[in-house]
Amino acid sequence: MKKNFKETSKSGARGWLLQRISAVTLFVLLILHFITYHFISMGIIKHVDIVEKMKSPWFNLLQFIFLLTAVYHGFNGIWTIVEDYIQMKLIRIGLFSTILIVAFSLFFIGMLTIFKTVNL
Amino acid sequence: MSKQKISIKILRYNPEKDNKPHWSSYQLEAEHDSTILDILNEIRWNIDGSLSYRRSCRSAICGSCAIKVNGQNVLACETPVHKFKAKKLKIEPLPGFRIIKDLVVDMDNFFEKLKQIKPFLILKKSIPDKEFSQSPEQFSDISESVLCILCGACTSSCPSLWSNPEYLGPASLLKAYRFIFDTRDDGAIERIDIINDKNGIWRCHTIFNCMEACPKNINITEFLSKLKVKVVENSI
Amino acid sequence: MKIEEAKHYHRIDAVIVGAGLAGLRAALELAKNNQEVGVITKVYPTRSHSGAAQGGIAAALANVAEDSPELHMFDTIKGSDYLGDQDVIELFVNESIKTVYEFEHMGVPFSRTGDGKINQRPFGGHSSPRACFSADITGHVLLHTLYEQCLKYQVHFFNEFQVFSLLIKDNISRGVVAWDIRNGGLHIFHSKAVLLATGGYGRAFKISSNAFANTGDSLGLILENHLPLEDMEFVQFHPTGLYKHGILLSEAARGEGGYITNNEGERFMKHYAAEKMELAPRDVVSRAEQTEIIEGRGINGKACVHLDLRHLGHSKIMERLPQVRELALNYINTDCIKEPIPIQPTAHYSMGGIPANTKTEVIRNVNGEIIKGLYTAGEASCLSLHGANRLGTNSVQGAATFGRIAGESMSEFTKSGSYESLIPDPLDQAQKKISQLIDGTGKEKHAPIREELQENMTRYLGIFRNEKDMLIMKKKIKELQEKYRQVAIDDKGEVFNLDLIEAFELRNLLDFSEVLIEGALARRESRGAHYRTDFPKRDDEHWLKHTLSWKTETGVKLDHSKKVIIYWDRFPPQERKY
Amino acid sequence: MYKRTKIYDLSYHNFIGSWAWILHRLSGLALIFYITLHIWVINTLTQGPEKFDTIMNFLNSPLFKYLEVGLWGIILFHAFNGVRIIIVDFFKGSFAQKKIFFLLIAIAFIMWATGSYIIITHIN
Ligand SMILES: Cc1cc2nc3c(=O)[nH]c(=O)nc-3n(C[C@H](O)[C@H](O)[C@H](O)COP(=O)(O)OP(=O)(O)OC[C@H]3O[C@@H](n4cnc5c(N)ncnc54)[C@H](O)[C@@H]3O)c2cc1C
Ligand code: HEM
Ligand code: SF4
Ligand code: F3S
Ligand code: FES
Repeated sequence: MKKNFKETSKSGARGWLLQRISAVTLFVLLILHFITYHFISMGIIKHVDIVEKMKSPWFNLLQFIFLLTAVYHGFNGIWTIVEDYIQMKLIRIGLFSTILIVAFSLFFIGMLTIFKTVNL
Repeated sequence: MSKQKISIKILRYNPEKDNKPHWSSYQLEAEHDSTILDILNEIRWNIDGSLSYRRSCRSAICGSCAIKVNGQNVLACETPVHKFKAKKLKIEPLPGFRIIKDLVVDMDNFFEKLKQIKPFLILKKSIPDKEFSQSPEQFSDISESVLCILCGACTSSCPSLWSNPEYLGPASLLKAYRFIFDTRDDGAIERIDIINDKNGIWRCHTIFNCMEACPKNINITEFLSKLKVKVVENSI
Repeated sequence: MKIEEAKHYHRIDAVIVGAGLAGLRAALELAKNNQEVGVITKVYPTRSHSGAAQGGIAAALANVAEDSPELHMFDTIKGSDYLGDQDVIELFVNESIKTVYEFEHMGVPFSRTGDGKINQRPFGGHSSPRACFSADITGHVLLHTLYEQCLKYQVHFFNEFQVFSLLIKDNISRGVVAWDIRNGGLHIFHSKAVLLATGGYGRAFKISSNAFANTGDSLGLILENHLPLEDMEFVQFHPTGLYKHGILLSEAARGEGGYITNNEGERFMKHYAAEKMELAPRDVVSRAEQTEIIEGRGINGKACVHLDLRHLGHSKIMERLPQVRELALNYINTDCIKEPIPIQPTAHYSMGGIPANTKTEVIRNVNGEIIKGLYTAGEASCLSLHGANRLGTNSVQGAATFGRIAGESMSEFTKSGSYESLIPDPLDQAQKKISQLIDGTGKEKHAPIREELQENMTRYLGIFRNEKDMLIMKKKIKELQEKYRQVAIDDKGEVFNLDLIEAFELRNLLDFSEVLIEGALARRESRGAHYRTDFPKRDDEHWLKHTLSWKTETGVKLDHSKKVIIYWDRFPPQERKY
Repeated sequence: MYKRTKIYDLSYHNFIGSWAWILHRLSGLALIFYITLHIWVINTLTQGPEKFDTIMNFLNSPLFKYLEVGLWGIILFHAFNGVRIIIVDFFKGSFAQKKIFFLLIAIAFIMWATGSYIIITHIN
């Protein structure tokens, strides 16, 4: 009947903390983003405007941080959910790989957008 | 005081006869201030002797009688009928645990998990002739957490446990808090290593069901939050 | 039935029956001495009734005021109305200091004084603040800490196992037979030493502060094996039980200055104990309350008086008596800040029990001859530490200290002793009881019998006793026992059969109640908790002695030749005045 | 012994805390869905002005404007409840978690109403 409930020696502490740090960052960035793009410009966003903005390295840095935190936060969140509901080791590993692949692809596509736009 | 008619539905399960639990209905007259336990006793003594449940102290201190009534975990012995406005009671065993019979659930894992977090002082310093010195303030850090009667109402109410029965659960994490934050203890590192785990503290998503369920009104979530910060400080 | 028919046969050096403070403390001691130990308990250890103790644990630490073991000894002896054995009390007061420090080192969270020491509060009958406490949950933290220590030392627990019979033959204990409540089936525990620590017997009364589990099982089993019980007539009634429920409201309510009033709003204690008023000892206050009720001054003519805390004010109640307020709010929907709480005396503590010597070995006659390998401690035992009346906070201390002493004597015994052979057909006794209930075709139910017993015990053997009442009860109990023979239960299953357990417990209630009644009838004096309206005076000349009682085929046999041990030069009996 | 396995016990009485958690989880998932689309759409920036501007025009249709109102709500809920969680984690928020919840949600609601008003009044 002796049972060991301990699953791994790997900690969840880092993920927990980073989830909160990225959340605070996102809170600021996301709301600013929404206000600028969805209210002030009222959705009438032109290709040229963005290319213009992208010339500022500070703006680019912000975009980069936004992309990084959003993808990290979102997919770390999903990983938490998987950990909650999926106990089967194999399925877990499968899902974890999927999450990693999707997250990295998205990050890659985002980076591509930033780089190419900057170089236009 | 005046009596009133109430109707009661109890989730019954007898492993020697039934494949799965089923509802049985009972009608009886109860006084306004009867407790749920009074009602269960009434049923068992006068209507159906085969109803099983746990109880002992009937004064909310032993932790035997936690069950789910109208969708919420309570101690049967301290919960009066008038707490539920409807004159209908729906009584079930604690969710998230396996049912042994009727309202009796298997608490072995619950206690095993408690054992897991080393629930005893770990001393590396030498023991004094008299008592260890501890200030009233240091005592008050843990005085709320030691109120826990290990009734299991919290752990059973936690949605994280429903989906993952291996989750240590709020009760044992609270116990970990009680020792980690006891100034006499030297075992913080060992215990942090145990709860810093996929089935440990990180399954707590501050859902607060535990706190709502706790008959001793312990602010469990606060202590778990303090623990999380402590674990983070110690492992990063 | 043969051994092979048991569901399981366990062979363990020492078996502890009961996981309250006494049982767990003994188990811990054995485990620390590397003895193999198994604890059998019918409820999970942390559910034992020791956890209900609120006020504190007595020890003369002198942390907040002058105190000494000598003074503790005097208070205990006087409290016992001189029926306590003074050698036991002397051992107790000296060892109790160690017990508390040990508890502290195990991690018990005691409330603290400003300079970081264990805090102590005053308690009824103690002449110095001596009760070490943890808020109002002292028993709870002690019990949990002990359980956790037992986990640390890998004590083996048989949770939800109920002992159904003792295996005693030729005055040697060979083990016990227990019913597995969860899965059904009888288990044999073959052991060198057995400790009986099954707690009190307050459940024989209707209005009681005791848990459902406090049915004095081992007392019934002792009687069944033709062994005696001691001083069973002494049952303590606590003055502040919640009306109708009997649930205990802590003595602290009076300590903090609560009033007790009758239907005219009068603080009637001035007629009974003008000096101490509400703070007079428990037996005095309980008797006063009962008198008011009998004379028609109960609230609205009901069997209750009022505990009035309103004058203490909101902040004091919230700070010092949160539990009292919560209990009254939860159970009778009364907020003591705004209204008085209806209370009545409630059966609280059993001074009597299984007789034992200072090494906690169970004795079988007035000469102190022992049953080899059988021990007892805690409320189930009668050493006699509390005599005719125990002082608050002395009982958890007694359970813990003599639990440890039991552990010490047992491990000494198990180290050298060997396994005695089992008796032939060890399961018979237990199986018979079960078959009678499960296969029985009688028409009686156990619940009404129990109710009748409890109601009548409260009525006829309550706070005031007299010959006429007790004779009625004596007849009554025969009737009830007769009825019990016709009991059949509804639940025929094996798994968690509460019906079976309660029916079995009723048998014990009936058995020890019978000897209790006889003991009370015979003791023609008033001493401590035993008060007879027909003999209202203490009678040292004839009754400075213990009662030993046996249940025989022909009825109860009493023996009063066991003398109380008294150091006549140090603590000669005097009148008990407060 | 009867084993009951449930992802969520729907018959359990739900308190503020558990509703907040469920909605937080669902809104988080919705946001992932959105952000994936978003990153993918914005990628058309790299495919020249015509393509990007047509898509932007398409997204300016009333249907997408209403969806945007919903999205704004989801974001605000998730963001403000997220702040609540952080207050609980680090700033003793558990003592008043319900009050904090209602306060933050009230702020979020005002922001949502204002934002939605702007969006809807600008539908062309
Ligand atoms: C409400 C209340 C408040 C109190 N407050 C105080 C206080 O403030 N200070 C103080 O000093 N004292 C107090 N007392 C008294 C004190 O708590 C008890 O006397 C003491 O705790 C008894 O301990 P124990 O170990 O003997 O028995 P318990 O703690 O009663 O334990 C009995 C054990 O025996 C087991 N058991 C019983 N029968 C069987 C069986 N057949 N088979 C297997 N197991 C069995 C049970 O499962 C249980 O584990 C209080 C008592 C009550 C009722
Ligand atoms: C606006 C700022 C945001 C804040 C303040 C915020 C805050 C948080 C916090 C604190 C958590 C952790 C919850 C927990 O551990 O219980 C969390 C979880 C999560 N977040 Fe966010 N978040 C924000 C934006 C986003 C975005 C943009 C996404 C989508 C990409 C997202 C997706 C998720 C997901 C999927 C989870 C996991 C949900 C769960 O575990 O229940 N969040 N969020
Ligand atoms: S924390 Fe509260 S609900 Fe949980 S086990 Fe302890 S007393 Fe019961
Ligand atoms: S309900 Fe569960 S998720 Fe955490 S706050 Fe309580 S343990
Ligand atoms: S019976 Fe002890 S807590 Fe309810």
